[in-house]
Amino acid sequence: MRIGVVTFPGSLDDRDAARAIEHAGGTAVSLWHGSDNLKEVEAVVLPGGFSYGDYLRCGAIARFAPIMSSIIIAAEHGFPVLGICNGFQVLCEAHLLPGALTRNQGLHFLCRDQRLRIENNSTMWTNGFSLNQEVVIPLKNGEGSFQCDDETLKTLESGGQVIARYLGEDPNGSRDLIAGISNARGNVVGLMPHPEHAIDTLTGPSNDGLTFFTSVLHQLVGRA
Amino acid sequence: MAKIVVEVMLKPEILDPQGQAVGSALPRLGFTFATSVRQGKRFEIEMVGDPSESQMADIQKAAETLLSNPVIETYVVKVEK
Amino acid sequence: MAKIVVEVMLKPEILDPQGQAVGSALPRLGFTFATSVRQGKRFEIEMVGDPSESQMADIQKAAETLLSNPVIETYVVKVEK
Amino acid sequence: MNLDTVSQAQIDPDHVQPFRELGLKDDEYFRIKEILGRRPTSSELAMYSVMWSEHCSYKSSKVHLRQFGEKAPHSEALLVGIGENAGVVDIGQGYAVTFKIESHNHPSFVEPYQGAATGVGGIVRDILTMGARPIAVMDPLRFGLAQAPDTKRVLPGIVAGIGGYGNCLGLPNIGGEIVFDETYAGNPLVNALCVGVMRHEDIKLAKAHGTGNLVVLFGAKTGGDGIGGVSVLASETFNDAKPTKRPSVQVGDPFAEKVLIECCLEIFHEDLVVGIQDLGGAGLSCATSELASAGSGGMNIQLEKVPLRDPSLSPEEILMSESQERMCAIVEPSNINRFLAICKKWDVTATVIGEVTDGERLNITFNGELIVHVPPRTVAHEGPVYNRPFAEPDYIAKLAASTVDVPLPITAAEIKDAVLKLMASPNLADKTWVTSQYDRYVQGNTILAQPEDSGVVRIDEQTHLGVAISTDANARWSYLNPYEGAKLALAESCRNIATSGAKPLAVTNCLNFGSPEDPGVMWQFAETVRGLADACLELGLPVTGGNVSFYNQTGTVAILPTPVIGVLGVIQDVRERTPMGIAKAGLDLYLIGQAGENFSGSEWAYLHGVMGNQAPELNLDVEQRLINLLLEGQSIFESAHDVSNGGVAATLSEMVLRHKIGAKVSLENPAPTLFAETPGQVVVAIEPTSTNDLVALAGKFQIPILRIGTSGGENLIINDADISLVELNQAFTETFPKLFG
Ligand SMILES: Nc1ncnc2c1ncn2[C@@H]1O[C@H](COP(=O)(O)OP(=O)(O)O)[C@@H](O)[C@H]1O
Ligand SMILES: [Mg+2]
Repeated sequence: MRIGVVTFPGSLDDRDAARAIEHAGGTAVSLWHGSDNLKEVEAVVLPGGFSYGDYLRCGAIARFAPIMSSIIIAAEHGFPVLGICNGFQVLCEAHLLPGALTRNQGLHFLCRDQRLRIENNSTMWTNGFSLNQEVVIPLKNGEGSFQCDDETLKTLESGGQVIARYLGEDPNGSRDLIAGISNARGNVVGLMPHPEHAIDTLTGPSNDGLTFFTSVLHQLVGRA
Repeated sequence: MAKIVVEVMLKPEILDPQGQAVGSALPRLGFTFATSVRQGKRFEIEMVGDPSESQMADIQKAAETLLSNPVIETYVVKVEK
Repeated sequence: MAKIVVEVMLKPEILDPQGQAVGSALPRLGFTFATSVRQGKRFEIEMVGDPSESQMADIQKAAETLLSNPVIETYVVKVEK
Repeated sequence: MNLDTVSQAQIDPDHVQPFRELGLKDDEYFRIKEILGRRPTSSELAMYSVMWSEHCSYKSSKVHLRQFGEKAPHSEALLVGIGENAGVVDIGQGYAVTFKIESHNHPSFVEPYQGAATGVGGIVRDILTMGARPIAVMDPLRFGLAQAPDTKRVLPGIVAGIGGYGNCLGLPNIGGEIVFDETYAGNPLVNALCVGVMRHEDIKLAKAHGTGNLVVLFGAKTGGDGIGGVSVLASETFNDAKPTKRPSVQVGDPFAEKVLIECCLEIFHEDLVVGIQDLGGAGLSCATSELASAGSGGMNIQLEKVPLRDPSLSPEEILMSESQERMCAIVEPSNINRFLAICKKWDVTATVIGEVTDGERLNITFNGELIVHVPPRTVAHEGPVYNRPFAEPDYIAKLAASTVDVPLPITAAEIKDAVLKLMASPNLADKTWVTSQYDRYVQGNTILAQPEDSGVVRIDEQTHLGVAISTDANARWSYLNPYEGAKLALAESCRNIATSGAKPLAVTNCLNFGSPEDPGVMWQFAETVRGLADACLELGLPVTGGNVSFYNQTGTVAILPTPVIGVLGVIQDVRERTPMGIAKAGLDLYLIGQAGENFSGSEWAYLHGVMGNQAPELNLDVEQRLINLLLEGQSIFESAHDVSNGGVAATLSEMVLRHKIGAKVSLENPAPTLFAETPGQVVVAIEPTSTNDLVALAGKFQIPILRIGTSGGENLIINDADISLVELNQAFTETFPKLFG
């Protein structure tokens, strides 16, 4: 199973996302922001980092990259896309996901091992979790506060689009402690914490993050 | 040579932790004049000559798509001089 | 109820990576109007009634000490309405 | 514009030049005239003045630093030694590692965020320049008193700057130090360490070889950053206009640097450069003169080709600009198209600004006019050398004769109080407020990071090879005895490495001192270098590079002498690393090493306003045996944590708080054992079944061991003092948030 990882100028966790895909049993394929060629991958990860320095707004400039036009079209047809941290921000800027990610309430960059509850295990990227499973995954960002209007929030909550919520002390002021959401169809998922940094206990606080990657591989195999 | 100014502010219903932090720092420094503070962005764009009508349309479009995020922000475009 | 606006911009000789990033993104999106872009901050401060003279002095002082960093930035204070 | 050219300088030899304003002494100016056989042009004067500054020429420290070469132990690991941008060591399996610390103290006081940010940017470029991929950073910091209002301005800004820049580059921050002392008020220390890795064959040097090869400037455009000083020349040349306003602070653009890193690595990968140099202090002046000086011939530069951010810059200012995120490469003409193509891919501006010649001069022209015509070695490598007078300052004898009078807690209640007070003190309190602003995960190879004894990163995912790095300085001991202080810092750093399970391999350092013109400070410096060189020789570790920062003082008050020592170690299998925290109940706790009773320079004495009289005695032979014991015993240690600031009390507290698993400890002589900071000690946790192995190791290496307790429970119990972990944790963690919000 070929899964693409996009590199924008300023992407940082692209190699880590590729490593996680390989650990999960997939084949990671590097995709360059400046080309619209998806290289026949079957899913895409938009990795963490500071695309274009995160100047202006996080993800605001990256969303206009040529690769994004292909991803937007594919995503609208049910193609699986996972945006991690900066990738989540790009997905919101591209309007593939509702809402926006804004400055952490504490105004600092925050790096910590974060407890989460998985609240939807039917998306392409979370089907390997049990419902309400608690996991620990590193969170590291300066602008991770999920914001949206009341209407959108209601839709997200009632439609089961909140896929993960922060547990314990509120890290950043996100509405309803939202850590990750999906689109209505469940193929596009955005997640603020970094599952690619929780693939083994040697380099991360747990291996809980691996399930995001095995989930999509499982899904793709099932579909094929 | 005209200067275009684009002012971008968070919508009132969106949490503004930066503005809040300033708002609570002020009284600590003995400044009591403010009842609320919001923080936004200001872009100064230089261009050659005065903007034509189609350029103005472009500027509006850039402000709406790139310089601001309509999900959380509002913008105002001003032409100076 | 008056609104005070404080505009803070980097001094012209100071590198502005944010403005630069916007400046080089615009033409990639087909917007060719800009010759240069600088990005700064905008504070909207609400207060009760119009500012007295001593309050204006306070606002100036806050702008200089808290809202801007005189080492690299300049500011302008405006009273709206 | 009135361009001061070489021919102009020949016509009016008596033209008065502002050399003193530029920091040159009369005799230095005279020497420049001698070298050139005429007065320098204003551009030449600018170059000499900055390259002959203390910062660039090491004129006060050179005579002492030579000892690192003279006393250097034989080391097969050393691939590139002192003199290049950073030293390089062989860690096996074909990998080479480069690491270095540098200071950015003064700029960080003026503008904490940008000063610290550009400090990180600068050291990362030094590592990149060697041909390496930067893989981690560390940040040893010193501040004035934690409660002081200015510390509330300086600390958050510096921390945000280090995080802002390092996080955006994608470099995990794996350790550092934060120490408060009032001598750093008005002069905080921001030292930044970077480590990078490459294959042996990829090592690059800062040398301009090959007549006809091209000089390429690439990266950010040149602006007026950091040239406040040379504006006096600009105003001279533009005598009609007023001096332009030039910022003396540099502003960093981490995104530009991130792109520059990837661009350089791709260029290195295709082997497209003959030599390369980063632009740091003294900008193009430094890069061109150093490249030419280390090369085989001369160099011609056409300065008007330099891409400018600010078109009003004069040639002197272009030469002097410290704009960040720039590099200078020597490229063969046949490779230039490919080189430029890679730059284009990464959107990096690259411009050919000159070529290597077979002459002996560095010639710089501006629109065809010759403005610099100098022998490059005289600028870059043959600056003035001073033998500054030094003498033991009076305070040494005075302190040596004083008695160390600190209260010793005796009763259970006193011991409990003392532990809580100590662990809440800013120097020992939990630093999460700071370190959570740093990304420690990025690159996915971080095995250990703060608050562990050393940072450990994996180098090879298949073979599990890794490196460990620790930085240490105990400035109070250095104040009491700079010779011993340097040795103690090195010993502590090595101990940290070995405690984590790695073998010490090489040393870097950043020597932060007051004014070298003060004989007392100069003595502190000389003694420090002597101590460090002696200790490195004894432990068999080469010094691979470093940095000297003088003039760290507020008025006439110098900072405590602060030699920050960085040690690099190798660990063959990172899965075997030893973490510091106690992870389960039922383990036996041992104190390895001999407890002592000297409170001088300790945190406990400091809390009582006492400096002490004598730095503790250090026996490097014992330290070496302890290191060997730790390495050989690695597999039996469930956890290990060395004894340093705060003594055994702090060591135990930190071990139990890591995973909130308590311990019950009994000590015969609690007060000195807990609070004296005797070197050569480590607390380890082992399975009771490993007892015989530990005893055998202790016998083999002749190191005393003492069983002091067992792990388990929800309290730290020391004799009759019973401290709940909740209470201890609260004391430990609330200090920083309370101070800094
Ligand atoms: N305290 C020191 N110990 C060992 N080497 C040092 C020390 N200070 C400076 N050096 C070495 O002197 C050389 C010049 O240093 P520096 O000018 O700071 O280099 P750069 O400009 O590349 O940062 C480098 O090789 C550096 O490692
Ligand atoms: Mg260098």
